[in-house]
Amino acid sequence: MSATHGSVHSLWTVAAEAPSIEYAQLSPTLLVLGAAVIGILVEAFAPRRLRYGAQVLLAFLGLAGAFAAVVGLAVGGYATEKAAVAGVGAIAVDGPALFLQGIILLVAVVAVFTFAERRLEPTAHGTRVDSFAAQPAAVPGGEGERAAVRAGWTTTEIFPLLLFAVGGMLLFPAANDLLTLFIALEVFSLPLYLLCALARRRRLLSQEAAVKYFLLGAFSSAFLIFGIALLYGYAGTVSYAGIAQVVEGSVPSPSPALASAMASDALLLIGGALVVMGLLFKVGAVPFHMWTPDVYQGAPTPVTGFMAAATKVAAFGALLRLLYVVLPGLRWDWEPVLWGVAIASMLAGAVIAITQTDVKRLLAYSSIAHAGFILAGVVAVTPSGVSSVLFYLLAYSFVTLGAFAVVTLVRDAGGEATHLSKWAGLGRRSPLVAAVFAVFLLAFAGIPLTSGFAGKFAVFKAAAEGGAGALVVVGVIASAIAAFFYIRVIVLMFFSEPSPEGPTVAIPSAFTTAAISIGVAVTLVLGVAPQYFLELAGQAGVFVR
Amino acid sequence: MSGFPLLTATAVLPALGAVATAAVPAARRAAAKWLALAVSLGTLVLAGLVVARFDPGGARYQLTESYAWIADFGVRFELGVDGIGTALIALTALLVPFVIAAGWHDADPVPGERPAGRWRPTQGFFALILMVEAMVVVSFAATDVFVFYLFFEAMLIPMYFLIGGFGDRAHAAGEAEGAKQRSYAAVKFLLYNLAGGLIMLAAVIGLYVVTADQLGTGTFSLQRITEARAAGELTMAAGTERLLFLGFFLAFAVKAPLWPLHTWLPNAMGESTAPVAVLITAVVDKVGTFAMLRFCLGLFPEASAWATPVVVVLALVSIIYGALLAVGQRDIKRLVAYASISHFGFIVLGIFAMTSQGQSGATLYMVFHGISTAVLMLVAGFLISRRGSRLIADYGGVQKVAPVLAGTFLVGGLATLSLPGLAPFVSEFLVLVGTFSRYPAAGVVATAGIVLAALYVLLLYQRTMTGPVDKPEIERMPDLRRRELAVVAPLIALLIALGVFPKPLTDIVNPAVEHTLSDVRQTDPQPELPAVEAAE
Amino acid sequence: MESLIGLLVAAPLLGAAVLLCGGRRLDRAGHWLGTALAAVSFALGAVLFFDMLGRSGGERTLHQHLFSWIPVEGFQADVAFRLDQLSMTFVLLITGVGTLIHLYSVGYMEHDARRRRFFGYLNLFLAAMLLLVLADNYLLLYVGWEGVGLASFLLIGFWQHKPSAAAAAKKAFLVNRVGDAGLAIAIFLMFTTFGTFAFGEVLAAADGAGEGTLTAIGLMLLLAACGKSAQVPLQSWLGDAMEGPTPVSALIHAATMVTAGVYLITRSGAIYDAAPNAQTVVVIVGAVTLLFGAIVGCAKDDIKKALAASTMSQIGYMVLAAGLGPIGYAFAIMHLVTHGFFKAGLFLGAGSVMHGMNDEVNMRKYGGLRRHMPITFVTFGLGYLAIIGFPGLSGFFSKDLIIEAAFSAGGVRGWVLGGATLLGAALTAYYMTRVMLLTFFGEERWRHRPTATPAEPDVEPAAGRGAAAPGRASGQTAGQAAGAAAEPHPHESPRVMTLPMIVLAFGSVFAGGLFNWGEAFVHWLEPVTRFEHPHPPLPIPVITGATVAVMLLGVGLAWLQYGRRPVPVTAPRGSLLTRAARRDLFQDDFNHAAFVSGGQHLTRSLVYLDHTVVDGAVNGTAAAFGGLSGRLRKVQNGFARSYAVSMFGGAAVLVAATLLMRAV
Amino acid sequence: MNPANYLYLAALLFTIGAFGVLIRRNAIVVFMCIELMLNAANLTLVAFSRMHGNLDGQIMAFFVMVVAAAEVVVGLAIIVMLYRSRHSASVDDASLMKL
Repeated sequence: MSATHGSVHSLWTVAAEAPSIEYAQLSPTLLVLGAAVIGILVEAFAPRRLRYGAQVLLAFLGLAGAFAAVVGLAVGGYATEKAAVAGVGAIAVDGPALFLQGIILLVAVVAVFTFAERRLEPTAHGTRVDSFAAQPAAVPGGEGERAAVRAGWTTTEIFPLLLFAVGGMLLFPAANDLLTLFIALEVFSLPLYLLCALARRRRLLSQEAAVKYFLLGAFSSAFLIFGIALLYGYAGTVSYAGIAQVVEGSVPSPSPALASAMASDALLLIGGALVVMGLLFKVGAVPFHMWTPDVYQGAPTPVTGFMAAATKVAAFGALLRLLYVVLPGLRWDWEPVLWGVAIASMLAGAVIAITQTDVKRLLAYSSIAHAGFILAGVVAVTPSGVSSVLFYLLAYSFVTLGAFAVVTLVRDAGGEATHLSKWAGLGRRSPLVAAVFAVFLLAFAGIPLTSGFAGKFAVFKAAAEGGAGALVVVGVIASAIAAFFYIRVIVLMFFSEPSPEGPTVAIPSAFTTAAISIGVAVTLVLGVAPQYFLELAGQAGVFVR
Repeated sequence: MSGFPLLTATAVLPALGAVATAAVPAARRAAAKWLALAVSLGTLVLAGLVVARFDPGGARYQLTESYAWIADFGVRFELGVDGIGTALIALTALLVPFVIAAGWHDADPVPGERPAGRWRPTQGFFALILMVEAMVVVSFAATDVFVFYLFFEAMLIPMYFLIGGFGDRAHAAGEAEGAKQRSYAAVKFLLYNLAGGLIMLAAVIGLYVVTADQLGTGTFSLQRITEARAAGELTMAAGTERLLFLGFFLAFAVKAPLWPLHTWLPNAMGESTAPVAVLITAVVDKVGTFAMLRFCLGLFPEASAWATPVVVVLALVSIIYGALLAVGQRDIKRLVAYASISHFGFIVLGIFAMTSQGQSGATLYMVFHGISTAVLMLVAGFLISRRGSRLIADYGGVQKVAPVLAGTFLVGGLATLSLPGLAPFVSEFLVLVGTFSRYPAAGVVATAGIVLAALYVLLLYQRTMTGPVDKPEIERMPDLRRRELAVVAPLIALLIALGVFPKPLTDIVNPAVEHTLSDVRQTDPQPELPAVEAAE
Repeated sequence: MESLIGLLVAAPLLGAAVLLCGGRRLDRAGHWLGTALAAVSFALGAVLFFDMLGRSGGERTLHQHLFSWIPVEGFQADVAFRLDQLSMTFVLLITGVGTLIHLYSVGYMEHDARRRRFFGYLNLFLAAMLLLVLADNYLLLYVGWEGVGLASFLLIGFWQHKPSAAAAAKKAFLVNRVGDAGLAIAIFLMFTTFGTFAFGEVLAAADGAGEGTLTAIGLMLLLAACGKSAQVPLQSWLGDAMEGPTPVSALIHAATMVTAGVYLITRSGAIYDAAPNAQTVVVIVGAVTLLFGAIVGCAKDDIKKALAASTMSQIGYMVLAAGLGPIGYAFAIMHLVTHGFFKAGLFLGAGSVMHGMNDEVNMRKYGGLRRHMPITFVTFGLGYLAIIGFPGLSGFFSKDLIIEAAFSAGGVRGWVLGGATLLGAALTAYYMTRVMLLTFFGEERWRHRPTATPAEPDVEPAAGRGAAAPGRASGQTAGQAAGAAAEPHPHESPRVMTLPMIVLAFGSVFAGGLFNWGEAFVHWLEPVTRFEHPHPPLPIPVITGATVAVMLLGVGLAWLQYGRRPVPVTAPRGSLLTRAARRDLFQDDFNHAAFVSGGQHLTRSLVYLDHTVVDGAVNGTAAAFGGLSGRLRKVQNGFARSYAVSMFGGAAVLVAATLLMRAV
Repeated sequence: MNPANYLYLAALLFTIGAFGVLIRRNAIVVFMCIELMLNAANLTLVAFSRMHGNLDGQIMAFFVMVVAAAEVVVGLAIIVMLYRSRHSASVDDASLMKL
């Protein structure tokens, strides 16, 4: 589509030469989307028994390849001196973009592992099944579903959907004009809406989650596009650079219409606010957070993990680019507003989480609080602010993935036992799993020697340097409150007697094991020796324009 | 920078030991214990080397090590000890073996308890103790504020599991209730200290920002900052400095603990087993007072001077308040806890008296209080383990059936009330003299504390040890076993030795104290009349 | 020679260490070891004494610097000894009497299973006491000061299984701690004033300091002295201290430890001389206490308590004398020494009586014992004559000198003090005669008593405070306990016990005269304490005559009351004053009301406060957040449309805020 | 005619759509309201593109339509699934998860 987009420009650019597309720079996205398309074809033509293997392999290869491409580009210097705008101004290939794409791809690889897990669910009539619905279209508990289960069907479409979502996410933080931003948003949102609906157990909740996510997502994207329209009305262009120029008033010879539009900032301000709101919805910041708990709870846990990690990364990437490239001129307008949002998110997330009784909802609220922490780094409009956010996202996404992966292991007759009361005494029955989960919780709480602390420190440091000391204090208080409920879970797992009919911990296959161990490894490495990654994030801290 | 990284080794050995101990298979419980003991003894040897290699006359920080760590945060892994750090590292390394030996059976599975999967409490118990030791050593040796903070906070986690995971077997209110009390105590401990620590985090960040925009590059190096301050490159606005000071001080005051932030200590010490209680009050809490001396005074001299009056008052309140509450306790361990609060009041008082006697006294106090409380608490633990109750009322006449136990208990008590001839007297007297010479009124009030100390100690002794033996459980009570005596006797010997001849310790401590005083630009008040030579 | 000083302390210390850590294997010979070591240090003392006599007054003072104890910047505390005439006197008294009492205890504690530990404690006491008097600075003195306190605590509470004994021990230590606090503060003051607390330097520099400071120091030292020497207002512990075995009462609570206060005041003479107000307080305390003790002594039926009260009163004399300055110091010490002899003798005699009477302490159940225990009778009698100041015996000289000095205080002050001392003399004669008559004369009230069960109403009104006769029975081994109720068979004590009594009797007879021979004692002490001749307003003979007269008066009264008429076994209700005196003039009731119960209320309310307020604040915050959370989560009501509303509202706010930012 | 009027109309449509989302229960209707909002955006884009005299806005309108179509596909699928399992398309019925 970037090609078509190029031609759009050629309609009004003076010289009508054919647009040149830098396929190399765009290769990560292209690889993933290509793999996705192939995945669709596999679904269409490959026999059912082969699909699972083929899809897993395909997804893995596509993502790995894309990651390789990202690394290649970064090594090739596209993250720093060769950073450039590709795809006829549609896509930026620069440090933040590549760094975030790298994170997203890694997260996606791990997510593929959790998606492909087939040892947790009891075998349905001899065939191993994953945690996705046998026949999503069928009525829950209906004849159709039973038949599908009997036939041992599984929804292998999840892999192409995942790939499409990843493709959109790769595009999102790299989008260099508002249209691409919007398209990318939809490209990764739509598959997620569907994935949310595909849980094998508790399908009603899953469907409800999908409906809520879809309606609210569509609602927010409507705001987003309207905001885009207003920005376009203000600047007469949707390319970031162009808008930035207009904002700075450094346009060589503005047309009379443009001049009149530039006269009043109302369009700019309102439009900017609406676009920012669309992004804040995706990161789940207060007051646009309310979908988070329900969707996180209802969606299949692997999807939740993927969503919680990758969506945040992509959305914050886009937010950073928008604020730092397009609207730096308006800094004094949006900074206070984001202060408010950050404070509200930190406090509300932490406070409401205290009384949660469901692990997944608990993590959802904690993710809201973390969105607040990250925003604290965003509002520090400094290079160190950018790099701190990048680092935080890296740290946070893997902790989240790992935590949700552990949640998939704790099961009872009804599937995953997500109610906290069921987790009592887990530490006695299977200390290892409990210990791992404790590590993740401590990282969430930001206890030193975990990635959580390094991230929090980086973000707060940036905020303080950016003159947002008050924000740091609030953040500190919020983390103190947040510590309370993380600790509560640990107490529950280790210090309370296990109930006889408590859940069992399923022994996972290599997939989930790998996912969890990667999570733990990253958490500890980033906690103990973060320097290398901080440098990486530091180098990647500059946007191209 | 010495060739062999002695300090790092002192910290790494117990850390590795912890991992190894935790890895011991469930069946080989005894092996885990011996391993842990061996490791702690090895650490003691290393600490001994530290003391031996430390030259009181030498540079302020010795055995320094410095490795690049997190450049982006301006953090280097910098270690180094002055006399105070040396003394406290020695204390830590000294006490841990005794703690382990004293807790030998504390984590054995209850005979009735069903083997729960791969749950290995014993291994965990000793591994956690070693882990705490490692972290404490690092925080005593850290000369980089960030490094200190890191381990100061991380320390909470193993402590938290030690408190919440392992309590007295027979709990007065039944096992289930006991577990609840324990986890409550553990959570309280963690949240109190975490809250304090997080506020400190804000201050740490603030410190970075200040150094960053004045020195160009943000740094946490204690030496760098103090030098910069001395050279005038680094000047803080009074307001900023006070805020930062408060951020630091609050965290340390929670840890110390200072009134009114003390209420976690009685719960924590009451619910945890005696050895863990010793670990809390004799080792971990010392990090708080140590940090006041090294960081609050070292980094924020003006603010320290500014805050002194309030701190002194708080310290006095702690002394009297803690003692009075100790008198009012019904529970042996809680009594010791409140006694400790009173003693921490003395330590803080000595630190903020800003006299060389006061601060030397405070430093010695940290060490001696560690040893004396260890004796008292461990013997109390032995007593409790025999009777299965922490209530003073459940005892009486013990000295008739277990004279040695009673005797050691009495010695511990006398040390706690700082009887001359036992080590704590030296430190307490120094603190009092140091305080009196600057704040006479405060000195007098604090002196009232020694009377109250006598009151709660003797009440405890009278109610538990003396009187007729009218309870069957006590008639059957065995005297100290060989292991228990082996734990207590050396500590008592040490108390007496240091009480009679503290010179070796004071020699190590004095120069460090002088440095600290010069940091805060304070000099001792001079006597009214310089003493004339004795007319003989 | 200097090097011997350390050994003086070391010998008993070694004994204590060996006996206390030695374990059971020492049970058989332990007591002899203890006694031997006491004797050793006495021998050392004697050697040093003669060496000192060999030297001229100037360089009689010996110093021994062992090591620097607490070296801290600007603060020098050494372990160093100073042996001059004053400390020499004490050394001889302590080790001499100490050795005798060790010997006595061998017999007295024969049947006690824990005799070894008893001797360990005794040695510990000797060491501490010697440290106290040999220290050359106040800090080291403080060490000895608390050391004797500890020993006294251990020995009073030696029979710990008796709640009364344990309570008495605790009380003694606590009351002493109050005094110790005073001493500590005095030391702080010295440090801040002189920058040191070594005797030499402080005393030399004393008159240079401001009078206010010196007065403060003096009062603080006096507080310490009151605690240790059982002076009003810190006297209450001494009576209860009689719970301890009798040898302990004799050694610690009569002869040596309780006189430490006098030592302290005399030692610090230079300070007091420069602080007249402090001196005034000292003499007042002394005078009050000597009357207080005497009055209490008149009413006690417990022989040991009667003697304890007398001790209190006698020390009152000494303190008073010490408060008089140079005219009194020497006399104070002199009376201290003679008192050491006869009071120790009296206590040992009392012990011997109890030994023969199944540990009965109530004098009303004695009577006519002179026939059954002649040696005890004679020695006790000599001690008695000495203490009442019968002309020619020790007490006569020492006490008479103090009375003269008191009169010489000058002006009204002199008359008041003199009167007090005379009155004290009369009372002394009265209560001591009473003791004598009740114990050794009259009919044998211990024979066929109708009701000899422990249940019988106790003679001591203050039964609760532990002098209860039944309780005492368990003091010794079970065999004797059984005999408590049965009719006793008074018998003379074994040689090992009577020997010390005899020696002490000699002391109480001749010491006074010896000391007064050409004012030998005064001149001996003069270099240390300085001495001025008292110039009483009345001629000396008159005062002496008055003293003898009042003494005879007291004896006569006592004889009228207890000699002529038979004595009822159970005490009559008696006059208000009598009852008050029996209750130690209500001082315990006062302390209880003022401190004990008040303190209990304070601690209880503080415990409550700590739980509800200090702790409650924290838990309250936590609960508050919980409630807030509970309310906030209600917003998450599950309806997609309400979520949409919040989004819409949020968007509106966002836009509005952005525009507002621009507006302002 | 002044193109600004189209903007006012668009704003009106957008508001109507938004309120529709807030007040209507039936999922289909809610979804239609969202479509309305999208089209309001389209109208805005076109109007502005006219004002600025470049075609970006109109091109974008096409993209928005495509996206809207895709949303319809996904959205209807989900809503139908919901309807099948609950026999009701009311948004408010889907409120199992709360608090």
